[in-house]
Amino acid sequence: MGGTPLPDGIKLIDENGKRLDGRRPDELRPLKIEAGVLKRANGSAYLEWGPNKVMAAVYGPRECHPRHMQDPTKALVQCHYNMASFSVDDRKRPGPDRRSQEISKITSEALTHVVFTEFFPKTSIDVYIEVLQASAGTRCAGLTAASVALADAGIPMRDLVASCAAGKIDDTVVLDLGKEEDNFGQADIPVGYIPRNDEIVLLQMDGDLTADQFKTGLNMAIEACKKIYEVQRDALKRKYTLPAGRNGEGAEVN
Amino acid sequence: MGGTPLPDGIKLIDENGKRLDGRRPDELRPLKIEAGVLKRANGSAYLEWGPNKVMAAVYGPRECHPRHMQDPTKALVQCHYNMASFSVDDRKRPGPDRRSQEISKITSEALTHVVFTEFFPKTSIDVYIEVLQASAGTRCAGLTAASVALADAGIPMRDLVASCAAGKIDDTVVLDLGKEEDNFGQADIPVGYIPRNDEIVLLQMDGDLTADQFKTGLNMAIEACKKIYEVQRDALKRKYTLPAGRNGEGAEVN
Amino acid sequence: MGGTPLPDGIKLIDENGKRLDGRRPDELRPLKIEAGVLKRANGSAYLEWGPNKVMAAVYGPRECHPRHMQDPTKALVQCHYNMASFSVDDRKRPGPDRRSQEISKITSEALTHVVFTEFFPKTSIDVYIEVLQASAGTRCAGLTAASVALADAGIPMRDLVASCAAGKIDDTVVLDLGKEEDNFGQADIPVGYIPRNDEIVLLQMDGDLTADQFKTGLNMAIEACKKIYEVQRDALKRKYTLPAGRNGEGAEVN
Amino acid sequence: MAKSVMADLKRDHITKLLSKGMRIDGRKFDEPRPLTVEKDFVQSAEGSARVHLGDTYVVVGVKLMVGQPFADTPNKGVLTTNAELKPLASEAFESGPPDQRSIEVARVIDRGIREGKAVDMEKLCIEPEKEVWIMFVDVHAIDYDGNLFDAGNIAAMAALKSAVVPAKRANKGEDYPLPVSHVPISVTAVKIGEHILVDPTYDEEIVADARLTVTTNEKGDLCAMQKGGSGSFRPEEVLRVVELSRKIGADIRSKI
Amino acid sequence: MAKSVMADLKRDHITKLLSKGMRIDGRKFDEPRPLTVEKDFVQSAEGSARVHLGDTYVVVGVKLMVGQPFADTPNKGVLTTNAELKPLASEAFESGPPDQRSIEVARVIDRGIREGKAVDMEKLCIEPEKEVWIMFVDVHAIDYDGNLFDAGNIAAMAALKSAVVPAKRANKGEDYPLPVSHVPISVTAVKIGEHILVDPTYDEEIVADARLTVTTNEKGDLCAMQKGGSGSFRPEEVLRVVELSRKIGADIRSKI
Amino acid sequence: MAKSVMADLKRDHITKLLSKGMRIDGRKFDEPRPLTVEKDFVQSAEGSARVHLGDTYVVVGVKLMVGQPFADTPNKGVLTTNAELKPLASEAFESGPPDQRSIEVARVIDRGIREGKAVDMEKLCIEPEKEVWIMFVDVHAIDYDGNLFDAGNIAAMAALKSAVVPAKRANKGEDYPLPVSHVPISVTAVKIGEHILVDPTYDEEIVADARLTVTTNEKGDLCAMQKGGSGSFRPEEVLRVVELSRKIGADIRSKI
Repeated sequence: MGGTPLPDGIKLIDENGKRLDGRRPDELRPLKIEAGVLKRANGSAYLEWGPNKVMAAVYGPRECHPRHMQDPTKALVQCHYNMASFSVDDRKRPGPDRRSQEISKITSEALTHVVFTEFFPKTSIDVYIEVLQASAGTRCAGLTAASVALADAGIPMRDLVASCAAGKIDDTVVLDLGKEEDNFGQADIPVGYIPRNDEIVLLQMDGDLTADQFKTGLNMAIEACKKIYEVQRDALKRKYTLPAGRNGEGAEVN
Repeated sequence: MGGTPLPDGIKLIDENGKRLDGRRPDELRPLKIEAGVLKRANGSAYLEWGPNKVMAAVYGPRECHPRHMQDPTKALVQCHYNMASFSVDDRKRPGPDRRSQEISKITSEALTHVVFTEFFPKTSIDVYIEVLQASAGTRCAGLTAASVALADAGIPMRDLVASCAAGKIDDTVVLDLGKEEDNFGQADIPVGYIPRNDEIVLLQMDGDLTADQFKTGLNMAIEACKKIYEVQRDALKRKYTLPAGRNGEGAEVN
Repeated sequence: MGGTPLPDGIKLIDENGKRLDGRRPDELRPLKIEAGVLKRANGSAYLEWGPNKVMAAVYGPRECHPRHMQDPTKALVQCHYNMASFSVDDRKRPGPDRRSQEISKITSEALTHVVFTEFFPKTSIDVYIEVLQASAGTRCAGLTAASVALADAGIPMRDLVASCAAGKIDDTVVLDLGKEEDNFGQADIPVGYIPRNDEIVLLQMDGDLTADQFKTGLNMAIEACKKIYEVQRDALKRKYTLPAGRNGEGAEVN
Repeated sequence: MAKSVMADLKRDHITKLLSKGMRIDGRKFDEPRPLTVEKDFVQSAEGSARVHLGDTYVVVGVKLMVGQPFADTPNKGVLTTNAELKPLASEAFESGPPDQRSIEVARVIDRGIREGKAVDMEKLCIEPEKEVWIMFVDVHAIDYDGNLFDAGNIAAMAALKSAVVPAKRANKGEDYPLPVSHVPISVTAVKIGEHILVDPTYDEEIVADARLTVTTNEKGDLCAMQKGGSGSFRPEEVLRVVELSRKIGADIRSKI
Repeated sequence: MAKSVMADLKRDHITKLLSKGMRIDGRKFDEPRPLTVEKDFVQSAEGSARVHLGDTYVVVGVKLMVGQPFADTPNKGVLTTNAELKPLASEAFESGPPDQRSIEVARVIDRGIREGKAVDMEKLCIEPEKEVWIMFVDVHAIDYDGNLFDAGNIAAMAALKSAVVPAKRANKGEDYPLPVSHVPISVTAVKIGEHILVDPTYDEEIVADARLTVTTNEKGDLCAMQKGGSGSFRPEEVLRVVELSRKIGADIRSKI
Repeated sequence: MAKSVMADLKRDHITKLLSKGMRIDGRKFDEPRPLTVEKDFVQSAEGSARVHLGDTYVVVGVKLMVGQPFADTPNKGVLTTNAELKPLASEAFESGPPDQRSIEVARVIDRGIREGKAVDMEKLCIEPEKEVWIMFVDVHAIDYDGNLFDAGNIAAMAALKSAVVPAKRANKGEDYPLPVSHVPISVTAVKIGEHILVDPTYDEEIVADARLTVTTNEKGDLCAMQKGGSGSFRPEEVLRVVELSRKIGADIRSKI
């Protein structure tokens, strides 16, 4: 949220209330999820959300290394979020930077809430999120994909976590910011949500919002998470009822 | 001891034998020590010595990690000297550099000599020295503070180590160099000393000294250490007889 | 093999078929090996090959650290190839770079083949190769020296590995490229070879070669390895029959 | 295992008190600890502050150096925030490069300063595209008894308010006070069971299910937020923490 | 120990089949796995490809940035090849900086591109001695079932063939296709006992004695070679792998 | 534990001999080991030396590269000293980045060269504030039998004395010998019980209580000093080591 002024003459919302890519304020970008796409991982999911392309892989429960990190009472859910060097316009140096470490931390915490970690003491459940193409909203895309990958791995879970951001552009609260909206917008609110119990497990915000705008944005994100949750479930149903194929159609929204 | 020539017309010792800050050749900068200032650490000491501000904290004896460093016959005294990035004029990059690693090593060795390490086999006694504001003489300040912090932690010690440097400016041997004297002076001799047994446990020197000048400087530093030793003892007495407070007066010299 | 064009008027092979340093196409640079030159190492060898100066030291078999790398059925042969910062014209930053890590890997694999690793389960046999002066062909020089050092350490081996490169310059296949030939040549084929069993244990190639040229080069390198093998054996015999001295003459070729 | 048993006992004790409406140190649920702020604590820094929030003790130093702007903000200074959570301050901290915890603390404090537009970054431009002031905010934990997010934020804001741009030293004209436009303040609450407590101590932090930090400005608008911990918040709980943060933040702001 | 017992059993099984002329997945000894190549998979890259070689799945992205040439090649672009063998793709991979295995994969792929003169590097010069294009080839393993050398080489070549030099974005004139002059293709074979098999799966790789990768160009000439593993090859075996590589390489080249 | 038992036995043996006025290798207490110095050992370096001090074997190379001066010494070259204490030379050394031991060795050697004004750094200025020679002194331990401080110092001084500034290669005029003005020599002694021995072997080093290195110049003045080890020296012992160092240093200086 640099609050950088937009290039002259460009508005993020036009006179018809439409956004740069033609969406309504409360409209998601197209979302497609495919479960169980990798052979080596115990569970996996591939997600395309607008221009975002994200792969999530799950390994475990398996012995936790190094030993001193083992928890004798439960499994450790460790998420590793990574952006491929070519996923953004300016090549990113390989390896974890501070941003990706923060995202890994909050994603691990969100996923820990839904996994029955007490079933697997001393183990580690490792979640790898690889962003192959990035276009705003990758942490929500990663968390959404990771939930499906955990389920695909057969790990007992309380529920799936769905994730989506709301934001503010041109003083209007909107859903699921695109790349230009992220660069030139006024605020971003990524939310991770569990529909069944009305629980928020991931929440960040940056920018400038009144308390009312925040409330509106939070609700908008929550409603979107409910839709995303259905796409996640569809992806899993499709995997476990249809013969899955590399080129098979994933579950979709919009 | 770059031996860099002084800016024109400036002398480190004036015609009255006084130094830039008005001190006599054998005069210490003001020194104040407060023991037991931190809650988490097992022992601590805060020291102001001229413009130097140094915090020392001690943790342990505690299990030594990693295991392969454990000594089955005694405790390992490990000192970690660090300068805060804002403690010097040009911001220092965070993390240990070569200078701080050398100081950590010689400080660890000096402190090892006074701790009854054989009482605590397999353990580690960790000493953290944080320089918050630096103005020449921080290794002596750190060692002096660390001794008090070890005592405050209740760790059995043969004695306290007191530390002070002598040096040479304008061809004169003087005590406790200040920042300009360190930058433009001719030699520096940091000494760590145990008054009770007349033992030198830390000693370095750089610059240019005749053997006689060195002898003079060494004796001058030793005499100063005896005064500093009293300040250390006062700080500990004050802590253990008066109710200590964050704003309480520390022990002082000068 | 940059294939960089040579400075005007210079040819790598002259009208008499001689190379820049006067060698024939199939002629090695002078090679001298001395075994058992270090006191601390369990085995060692010092080699001068043209301008190359290479020291190899062997430690082990000894307990393998870290433990999780131990193989319960055999010893791990771990080679560490390093170029001294001053071994090349432009100072090399100390520490392993990607090139040296690759060479360490393929050298470890080549040596593993000749050591009776099954005699020493759970141990590590560490081979350190230090290039003090480099002038093309250091990986072959290192592997050749390391074999002798392993034998000097008394480690049971199937045989020695001899190593030499062939290459292509001025469209001619030649042996043992020199520095300019390496910089301005067309191809390089480092080979590690065991004469007794006619086995290739190290092989790389880069540049541009027809299949026939490759075959010619491979054979040329193999024939050279047979000569080098004799120099290796002589160095070991000399060590174990004559009183070895620091200034004693090593085994030689040419 | 011993560790975990201790944590369980501690949790039981704290929870039992909470169910009676009490905190272990006697505070009310919405009551932060006593705060003392000492500006200009470090002379070698361009701005600095020493802050005690209860027994949590933090020193922040601000350094300003001449450097290059980012290509996409050619007429703005650069902000870099770093948090040092070193074993000096707690057995819970480890040596080495910044871990996820210290990165999170630094980034949340950074986000507050940045998104709250604390400093007028355009006034840190010396020559567009060429030279700007690089502002380093270094947060050092000295004694850790919980809630470094707020102690660090407070100390950072106090240090910024005390800072002077050292233009003269760098031959860039006369010194001038760092242009602080806004004072974003973060307030952190934790959830233990069904209870929500502000400004947690270390013991409260380690037994907490979840944590929420909300940073607000003078107008009561929100500029940054961060949820942590493996527990969850219900939407109405989030809104309650937002309200608490606006109220308590205003109070803290008046003390800097 | 368990690990080693499993490896022994696997080896026995594979060897027994091989002695009957069979591979575990039914392929012939000189038959590579099915190959699918999808170019332009990643829009944020200047060139990219997704490749499946059997169950081995690799994504390569090519990025081009303006930078300085090396002093000894003042009129040539710069090639940098990196391989990410991360635990996403296999339990056999570890987190952290590149290990020897990923360095070897990257360097062998790099050597093929470089020595095979895949790209006309002089056409990546903007101004001699001052500015050239730096070409980053990043090979990401997504699912690892053996033979990353060939899967990575194929994906890299496909990505290069699809790449466009983003001159306009960098104010260096009009965009133009990356000048790909040659298509060096690597073929990897392993030796298990006395048998030589091309394009090994993971199971074949781990029981193999030795590995040999040979990279050839359109003319059938050799541009790179790499032996790996602690076993050995006899000279005639090397020559056989060279021949296999020339034949199979031509076939693969036609599919990119 | 075994390690510690061995050390105890070794200590007993060495101490018993010392009490009879004998060292394990038959030397007198104030007698350094035989020294051989071979200059110009490495042609790729601008200066180099191979030194054997007893069984301790060290190679030093000096490299000179054009670079920028430090802001506070705009008309002086830059000295960088590095020590490589790698497992090649001893089981006591470990792989990886420089540890405290190698940093100490490098810094003590550096301090001798720097404070002893060995090289006239102003003659390494090419253009004030712009270009100077950066001088890298790299000390490689090859075989470690104690006292790397002195072996490294001797090899460094010999390498500096043999060095030529490669001005021609860098297009900075004609080559000229490195301007070596002084030859600071360090002498190291250890204290075992009440005994003080110069030039300790490895076995003497590991059983020693404390170590003292004193570096002196031709005039017998002191330029650097470093105490190490967890034991102590009495002031008169320090002065005795100073005298020993002046005497022995002069002797060593004549051999370089």
